[in-house]
Amino acid sequence: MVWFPGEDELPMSLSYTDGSSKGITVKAMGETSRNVQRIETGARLGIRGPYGNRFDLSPRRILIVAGGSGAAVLAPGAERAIEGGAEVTVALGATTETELLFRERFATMGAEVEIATDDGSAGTRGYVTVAVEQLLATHTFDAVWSCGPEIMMRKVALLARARGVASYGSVERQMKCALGMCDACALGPFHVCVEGPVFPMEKLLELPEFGAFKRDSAGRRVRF
Amino acid sequence: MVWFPGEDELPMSLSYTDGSSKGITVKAMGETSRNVQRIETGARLGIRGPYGNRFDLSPRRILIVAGGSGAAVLAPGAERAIEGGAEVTVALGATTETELLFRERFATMGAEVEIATDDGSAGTRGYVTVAVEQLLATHTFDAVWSCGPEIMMRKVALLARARGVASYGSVERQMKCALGMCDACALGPFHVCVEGPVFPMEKLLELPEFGAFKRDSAGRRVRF
Amino acid sequence: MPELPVRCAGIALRNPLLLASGIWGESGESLARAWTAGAGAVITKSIGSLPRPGYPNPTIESYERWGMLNAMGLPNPGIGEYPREIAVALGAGATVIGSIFGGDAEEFASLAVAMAKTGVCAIELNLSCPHAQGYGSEIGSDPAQVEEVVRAVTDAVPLPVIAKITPNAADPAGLAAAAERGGAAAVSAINTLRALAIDVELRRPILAHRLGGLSGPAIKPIGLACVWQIRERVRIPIIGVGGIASGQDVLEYLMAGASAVEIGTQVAFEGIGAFGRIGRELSELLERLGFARASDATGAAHFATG
Amino acid sequence: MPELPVRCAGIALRNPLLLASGIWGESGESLARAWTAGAGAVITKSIGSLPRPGYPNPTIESYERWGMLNAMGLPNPGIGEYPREIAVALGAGATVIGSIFGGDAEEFASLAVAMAKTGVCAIELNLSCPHAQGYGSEIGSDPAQVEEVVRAVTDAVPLPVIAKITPNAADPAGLAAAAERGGAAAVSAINTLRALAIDVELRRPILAHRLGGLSGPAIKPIGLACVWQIRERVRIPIIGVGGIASGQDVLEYLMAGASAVEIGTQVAFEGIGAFGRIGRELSELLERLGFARASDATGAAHFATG
Ligand SMILES: Cc1cc2nc3c(=O)[nH]c(=O)nc-3n(C[C@H](O)[C@H](O)[C@H](O)COP(=O)(O)OP(=O)(O)OC[C@H]3O[C@@H](n4cnc5c(N)ncnc54)[C@H](O)[C@@H]3O)c2cc1C
Ligand SMILES: Cc1cc2nc3c(=O)[nH]c(=O)nc-3n(C[C@H](O)[C@H](O)[C@H](O)COP(=O)(O)OP(=O)(O)OC[C@H]3O[C@@H](n4cnc5c(N)ncnc54)[C@H](O)[C@@H]3O)c2cc1C
Ligand SMILES: Cc1cc2nc3c(=O)[nH]c(=O)nc-3n(C[C@H](O)[C@H](O)[C@H](O)COP(=O)(O)O)c2cc1C
Ligand SMILES: Cc1cc2nc3c(=O)[nH]c(=O)nc-3n(C[C@H](O)[C@H](O)[C@H](O)COP(=O)(O)O)c2cc1C
Ligand code: FES
Ligand code: FES
Repeated sequence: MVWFPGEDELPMSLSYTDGSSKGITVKAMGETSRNVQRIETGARLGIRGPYGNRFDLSPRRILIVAGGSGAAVLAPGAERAIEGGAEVTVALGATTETELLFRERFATMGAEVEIATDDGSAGTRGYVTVAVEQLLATHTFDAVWSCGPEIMMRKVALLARARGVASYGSVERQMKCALGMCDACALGPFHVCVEGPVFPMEKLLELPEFGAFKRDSAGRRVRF
Repeated sequence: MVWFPGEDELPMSLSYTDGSSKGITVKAMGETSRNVQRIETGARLGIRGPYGNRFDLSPRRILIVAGGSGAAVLAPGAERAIEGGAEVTVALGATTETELLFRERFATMGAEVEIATDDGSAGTRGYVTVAVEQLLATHTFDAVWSCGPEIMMRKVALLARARGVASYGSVERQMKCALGMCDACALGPFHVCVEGPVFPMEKLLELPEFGAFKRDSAGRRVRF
Repeated sequence: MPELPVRCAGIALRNPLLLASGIWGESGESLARAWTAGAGAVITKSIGSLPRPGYPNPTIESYERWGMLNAMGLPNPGIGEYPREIAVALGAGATVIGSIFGGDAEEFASLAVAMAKTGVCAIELNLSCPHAQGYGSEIGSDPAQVEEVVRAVTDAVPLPVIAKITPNAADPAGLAAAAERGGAAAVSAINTLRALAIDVELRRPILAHRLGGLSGPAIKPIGLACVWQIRERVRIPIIGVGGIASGQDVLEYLMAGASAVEIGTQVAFEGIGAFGRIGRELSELLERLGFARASDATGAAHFATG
Repeated sequence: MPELPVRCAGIALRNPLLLASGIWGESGESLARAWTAGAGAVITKSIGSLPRPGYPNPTIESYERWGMLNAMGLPNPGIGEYPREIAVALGAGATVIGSIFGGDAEEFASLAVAMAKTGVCAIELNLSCPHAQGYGSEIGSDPAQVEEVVRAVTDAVPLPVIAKITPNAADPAGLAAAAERGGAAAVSAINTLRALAIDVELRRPILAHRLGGLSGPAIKPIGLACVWQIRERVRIPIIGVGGIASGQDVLEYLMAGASAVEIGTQVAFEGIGAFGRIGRELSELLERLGFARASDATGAAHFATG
């Protein structure tokens, strides 16, 4: 959890780690994350955590599917997997070319990168899931990792299941306590802050609410 | 600290320890310690501690001076010292023969025992300090340990000092917290519960109050 | 093995360990899972008339193992939407107690009426949240208002009513006595203690709301004192809450006068497995100390004294 | 190095770390040693009109490292004998604050007059002991009585008067405001919280007096909240007390609004060396965070907020 003093405290993944320094990548989504874009060099933040789990790094051939800001969550995992000797293929999707996150970074770390944009401004035109379907048909993978809109994650999981490949996804929910207590991040019977954010997709596919609704700050069900 | 439920909690030394079980010896002094004499087998006590320090067991030739119930405090130390190979001489004093504590026990553990009673009913007639003076003149000791009335301890310390022998004493004060906080056991600048009960006698001889007064439960000075 | 089921406030509980309000209580699935994990009953998040997002983050500061500070600000979906969550919990077979909070007697009563329709077996009144303006302990620290609220609710619904007492008061037992006069079937004590954490590097309070409530082991001795004093003042059953982390803690509350207990913060430290472990510990301890039933321990420390 | 001396309630303190009342304060030699160990001033044990032996043992239950429960019962030699202890402390050069407790305004005033003659530089009123019947928080949780007692004392003696506030109240800040109206030069907050411990094996409360007061790290968040709320209500200086164990804890209290602090339980956990260590930690922390003087930190967390 990253505390922007005077603003809010938000769940954030470490998108960079190199021994001495660490980085986060913040996408302007709402008021806080927009204000955060204006933070000045030298400003101090509060950090709690890390909380929750991470992707298992043991698979040798990994397909990573990143939708939008999901790339921020997946990039450091991809780096560590490659360092550990895994072969990594990245399917990177966004609405348009300028929203593509870490395109260079994935290439530099040694991943094979496939691009898809909704408007066709870069790579394949259309949903990233089209690229995923092709990759699954032409390559062999031990695991699929995904992070992005839940509808995308759901589709990716179904495609992986059809090919008999294990898939894992990092999901987002409202977070408050991050300690498995307040229920803000409830997803079915799970608490994303403690038992997630990474789940075997088979568990999530069972939940009627996955890809269907999340909860707002008041705990109300909100359709995606 | 030993808690006699429904009665009081009193500072007590372990007067017996043999691996599996431990014993205390309680002298009827006031209301609680008198009531304690009637405790039945199987009754449960509360224990906090142990707190404070103990006699240093390194000296090889030790003179132990026990006045009255002081023997309860000194006996287990004497046992351990002998086990460790020390030569132990015990000067055991009391007002009268029936008050002599652990006479047999000291002999059995292998100590040389000198007896003194105020009324002459056993051993030398008179204060135990007379016996101490003689022992110091005829034997060589590396250390003197004492526990008993403070006036006795003061005299013993002065006799030891005159012979150039280091001496240590275990003193008694009111105890409440036993944690060095409430000041109940204040003795000069020291707290007997934490820095004692064993002190180098040279430190105590410096204190005008040693052997002169103690404090009651209200913290008032009370002459011995 | 000693008998763990107890009766309290007219409710049959399969064991005396209840999930405290505000922990895992926003979603029906979480309540159901707490039940499956062994809770004797589950208490919902405190529900108000309208949806409330609660305070902004940070809402939590945790003191490793001995305490937790929170100012959630009573987030809840509102009584309009919440019944569907209760339905999920009831569907799993759970014994559910509905917690509500309001600004005055009338609001409490109308919430209670709505809550009673959901199928809960009792209603707990949150008269004790230390950090929600106009709610909680602002009403709950005044005996006259406590009595008025409890009476309004007991008049409005046929269910047993449990008044949750604040420790942020000169005389919590007096508040319990007021609840008893108002017709409460039981009281629960305690809610959290008003508290604050400061970040010296950032030179500001950590919680966005600044003031919060302290829970966890740090408050157990305070909760025990409240239960002890309440037991000396009222005859209705007491549910002990505050800092319970072991079977021994539960037994301490029982001996101080409680008939059942609620567990909250320990779930954050340990996960929902806390219910199973604490239940086993309680069972073994009761057995070893010769209690045939958990209920035999209630008030035991009062009888021994003297 | 940052400047540690502070002024508070009109007294010049060589540093803001005071020995809390009831710790090491029964004998003059102990007060002198606490001064020598580095305390900025020493506060005496609370002294009453007559000698009091206090409650029987057990008087203490300790929770390893995070808390302590006590019911000493205000043992003290009485104002008749105590001046000779103060003389010993003054003889060692100590800045001494005399703490007193009484049953009503008149008794407080006459104790203050006697205490003022001993040479203390200020008087702290114990309006907040949670476990002495007829004394302490029974008076101290009623704003009207607090005001009356403080006024009687300030009228009776020329020394600065510090009112020690109880946290066992719905509105501790209101009590501080009452003390200010009564003419207090400062308030100190907090005293211990009403608490209880039970021994399940022996089936009884551990303390002979049953109820006691909780101190130590567990109550720091509660003390900070009180100081924070008091700072928003009164203009006189505040002395923060409760759970201080490190330089960072001191700074938290300063930022919450305190001008100085008192340290108690940590002395039991660590010995009197706590004063030197905490002073060094405070100094380093102030330096690192860019405070030239300890007093510059007072209230800092209030300014940053918003
Ligand atoms: C484990 C985890 C790790 C995360 N890591 C990062 C990260 O590294 N970088 C990053 O930029 N973000 C990350 N996020 C997401 C980030 O926390 C939210 O985007 C952020 O909280 C939005 O805050 P806000 O106050 O600016 O927006 P809000 O005002 O809360 O929301 C603005 C808009 O965005 C939508 N929105 C907000 N949050 C979500 C969500 N979780 N899912 C879908 N829609 C949403 C809202 O519905 C609204 O339309 C992570 C989330 C989780 C759970
Ligand atoms: C470290 C330590 C270890 C001890 N170990 C033992 C032990 O192993 N066995 C044992 O029997 N006792 C021991 N004592 C002494 C014992 O704690 C006291 O004798 C006991 O507290 C008396 O309690 P009471 O309530 O019965 O008497 P009280 O009612 O307190 O006193 C009764 C009478 O005895 C006198 N008296 C009480 N205590 C003392 C004292 N400390 N010095 C001189 N006169 C006193 C009183 O002045 C009074 O006249 C120890 C004391 C200390 C400090
Ligand atoms: C995060 C959190 C949220 C809480 N929310 C509520 C609530 O909505 N209603 C309520 O009555 N109590 C609430 N409480 C108080 C708990 O129910 C309980 O009284 C308190 O935490 C003490 O118990 P514990 O130490 O076992 O946590 C909350 C406590 C925490 C920690
Ligand atoms: C053993 C003990 C005795 C105390 N006696 C007094 C007292 O006589 N007068 C008083 O005002 N406060 C007394 N207090 C309260 C402390 O002064 C202080 O307010 C409290 O312990 C909180 O601070 P701490 O957490 O640093 O100990 C006592 C506290 C303890 C632990
Ligand atoms: S954020 Fe509170 S339970 Fe997950
Ligand atoms: S008994 Fe309390 S300081 Fe020694």
